[in-house]
Amino acid sequence: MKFAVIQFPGSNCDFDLLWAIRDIMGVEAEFVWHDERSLTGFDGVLIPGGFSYGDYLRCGAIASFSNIMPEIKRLASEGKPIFGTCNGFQILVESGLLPGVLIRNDSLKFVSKWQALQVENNKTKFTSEYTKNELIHLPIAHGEGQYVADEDILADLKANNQIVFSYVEGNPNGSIENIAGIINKTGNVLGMMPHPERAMEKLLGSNDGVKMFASILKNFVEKIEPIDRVKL
Amino acid sequence: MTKVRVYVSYKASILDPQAQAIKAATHKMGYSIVESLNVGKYFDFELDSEANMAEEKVAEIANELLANPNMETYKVEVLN
Amino acid sequence: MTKVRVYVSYKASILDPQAQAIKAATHKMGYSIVESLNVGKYFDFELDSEANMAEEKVAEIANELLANPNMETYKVEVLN
Amino acid sequence: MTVELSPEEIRDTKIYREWGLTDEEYLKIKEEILDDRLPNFTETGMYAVMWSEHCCYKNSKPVLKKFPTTGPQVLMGPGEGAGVVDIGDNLAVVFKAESHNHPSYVEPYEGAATGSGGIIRDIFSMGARPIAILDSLRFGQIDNQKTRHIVEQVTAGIAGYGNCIGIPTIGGEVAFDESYAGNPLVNVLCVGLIEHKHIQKGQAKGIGNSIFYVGAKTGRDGIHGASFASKEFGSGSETQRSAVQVGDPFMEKLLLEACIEVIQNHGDILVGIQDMGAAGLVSSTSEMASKAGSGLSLNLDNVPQRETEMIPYEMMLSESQERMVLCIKKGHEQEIIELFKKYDLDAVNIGEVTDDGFYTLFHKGEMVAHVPVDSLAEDAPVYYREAQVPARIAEFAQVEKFIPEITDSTATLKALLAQPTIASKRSIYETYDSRVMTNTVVAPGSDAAVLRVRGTRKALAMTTDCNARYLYLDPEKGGAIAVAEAARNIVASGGRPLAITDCLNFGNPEKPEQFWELTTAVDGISRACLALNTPVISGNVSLYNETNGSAILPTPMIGMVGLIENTDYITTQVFKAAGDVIYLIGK
Ligand SMILES: Nc1ncnc2c1ncn2[C@@H]1O[C@H](COP(=O)(O)OP(=O)(O)O)[C@@H](O)[C@H]1O
Repeated sequence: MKFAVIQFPGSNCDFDLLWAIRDIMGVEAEFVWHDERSLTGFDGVLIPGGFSYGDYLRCGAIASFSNIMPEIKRLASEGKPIFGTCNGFQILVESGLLPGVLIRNDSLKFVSKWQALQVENNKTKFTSEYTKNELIHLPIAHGEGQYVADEDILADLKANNQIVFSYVEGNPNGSIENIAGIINKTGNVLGMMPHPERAMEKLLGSNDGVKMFASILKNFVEKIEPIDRVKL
Repeated sequence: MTKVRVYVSYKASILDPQAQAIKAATHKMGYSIVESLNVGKYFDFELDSEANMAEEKVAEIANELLANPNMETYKVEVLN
Repeated sequence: MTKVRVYVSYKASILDPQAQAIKAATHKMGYSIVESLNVGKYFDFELDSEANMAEEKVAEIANELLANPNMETYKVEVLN
Repeated sequence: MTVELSPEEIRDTKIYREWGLTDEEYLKIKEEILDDRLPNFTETGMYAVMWSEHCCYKNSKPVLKKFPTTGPQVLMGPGEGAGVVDIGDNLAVVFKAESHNHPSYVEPYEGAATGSGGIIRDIFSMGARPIAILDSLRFGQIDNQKTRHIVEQVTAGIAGYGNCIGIPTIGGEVAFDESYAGNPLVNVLCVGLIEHKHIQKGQAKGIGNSIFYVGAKTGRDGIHGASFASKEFGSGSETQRSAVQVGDPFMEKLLLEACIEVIQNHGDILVGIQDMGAAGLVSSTSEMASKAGSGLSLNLDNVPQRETEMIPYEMMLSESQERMVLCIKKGHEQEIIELFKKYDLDAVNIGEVTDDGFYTLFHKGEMVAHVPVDSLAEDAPVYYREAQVPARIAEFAQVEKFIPEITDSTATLKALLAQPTIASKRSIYETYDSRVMTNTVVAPGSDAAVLRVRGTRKALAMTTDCNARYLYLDPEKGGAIAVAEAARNIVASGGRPLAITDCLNFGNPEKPEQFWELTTAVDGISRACLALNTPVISGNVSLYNETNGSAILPTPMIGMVGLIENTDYITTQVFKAAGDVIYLIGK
């Protein structure tokens, strides 16, 4: 099992994601530059947060035209896990791998803080290690995280249990239905605004993100060959 | 050289937080005659191509890149 | 009801990194005929006022609120 | 477009005065430096910016000499882009603070953003990866629209830049006082982490080695920004300026990654690296050559230009952002060009190192400047200003000690907490991404911020502090208190103070009373630094902080970094559990 952490110009949570999956979860992972055209040899894709292309035009819009995108779509269609956090979520939405859009926070301000979330659906391959309705805390840090979808999409999301995480104890950005993270219909593409990769160690305030990566490994991987864990 | 302009704006169904904030600000400044406000972006292109071709190409760019069809609409206009 | 549009754009000498990034993206997508690109914002007002007054008020709003005089210029246009 | 005056016209119209040169300085250039040749337009412009306080510290150099700058922990003190302090394990921290006060008043968002961009470049030009940003902000009383706008835009500018480039902003301070109403202070501190072997110098040496220009294209932005920052604000000067600089954090992120890749993987061909900050191209290149005792020859036709028909004067003085200068070993040019291409960045060979000690510029086949390198940089003039104790100090001595009488302590406490300077700054720091890079152990909201050092047991504590009211009352004691407060913040977080950086924000040094504030404050800072063994490893001076003749409170911001040997020692400010015992320590 090997994960690709995609690097776009302006990605800035790329190392965080690599450290989370490789150094903490102990799974092989490598950076892949957006200009590459092949993901042969990779079994999953992690799309980091940041400001790809400076967030110019619309967050994630320019990145969704990268050379690597067709390959990400191929892996998605093959049922491989695709995960995007923050700007990664925006890219997944812009490229059509997830429904809806993300627009500016209703406060018009960037917001960075610990956010309480509820696990709405623990029956996904990304969340099976959580309990239903589990309350977790993850950092958020975004200026354009307001999830917006029309009634049809929303009805669809609900009907298929695609809303995976929702904000509780306050909605930080005005997202419709307090949506913080959604999954695609086939259950292998997940996007969320909060940062589970920033909540992997008690030292940094919370390790509530570990269960998400543990779920991915448990459900998508037949056999994990642990690599030497890098000393933290 | 052809000049082409693209206007991009939110669909009516999307509540634009920025437009709301600006409208509220105008009222606070005393301009209560402001009934509604929409905010959009425009993109002025210069293209090394004659008008028809330029318009077509810009429409493609608008469709693929400049506007997100889930939330935005666009209009293309040849300027010269 | 009068409709007034305000165009706000960067002054010529001001760096616009967004326009640069978008232009580069169009080239990468194969549209090499794009020679230059400028990006601006527009604001569509509806005002409860007759045209002259509406235009005047919007010009004030543009000057005070919509455009940053250090970097931007604006143009006001009555639409109907 | 700027029209070039002839050398004779410059002499006769005395236009150099508008650029900030005095008659004596102009004469010195002509007679002592150029052997009686009249400097041309480009040359005069270059001297004007290079001899500004902002670039050459001509008024503050003698004062800065008083700082203790050495210690066993100091690997590199003031003089380079930023100071470097050893933290063991072959690692070091690099840090420096920078002010962007005047630009932030004129254009608060971009002023603050480009201030952040500038100090970040200072850190990675040392070879370090920037790991943290802290700020120190001063505004007028926040009871009016104008100040509110400045506060909002300045903090948005810092957030906009730091968040985008992906460096956590983990601490800072904000205070409000009427004296800053027309002259806010925007000081930004950046901290970087580096392996000893990667430490770089901003030098251009080795005859024939290539000078590379990398990053954004040059426009007509911020021309004379440096001399502008060295003048008082008064009516009129608000309009007397060229295009504002606009920051592009996206470009800077690419530049950062590309430069770090050069430093870490191509160190053998990199001779020197420096960012283009104030006074852009002329300042960076002449300092690199002067430091190494070399000469330099540049061909301006190769300078990437964003605007048309730029003249040499404009190219040399432009303060366009996100640009760096690299000195590369001859024969390895292609390697550098290819590397930057991956990041879609310009890397252009604009000249070479020479051995004649001259700074020579060519444009369209003509030599447009030819002056001794050192005269631009190392040998800029130095002034010993006069100091005089302000009348208020004597008055203070007469005033009886004020002892507040507190009858209702709850009401007093609430009134104190309601003061903007004391109130929570959450609404500001929650707009800063404080956790990107996943090292943040203690984010804003406690005393000092704490970052763990990945791969070790260690952590770094950092803080910015200054209570300008204390300095107004007594600059010596106030200066010492600022350092002591910073040290207490570090200690209270579990760390041992290592060293400090500073931003000396003061009024007009040509006024003896204000110069006294500066020099006396430095005495106090130095005393505290000696006592606490925290040498000054870098810093920045911002003088002429005056509006219509009235100066800001003396505000020497202190930025301190401390080392926490083991993450187990990290402590935070908050009370943890009911029943815990509370001690008061000290006098
Ligand atoms: N401009 C700012 N940016 C980031 N953090 C800030 C800023 N201002 C204050 N803070 C943070 O808020 C907390 C309280 O700051 P301050 O009121 O200066 O406390 P103290 O007086 O105890 O040093 C600190 O953690 C500080 O880093």
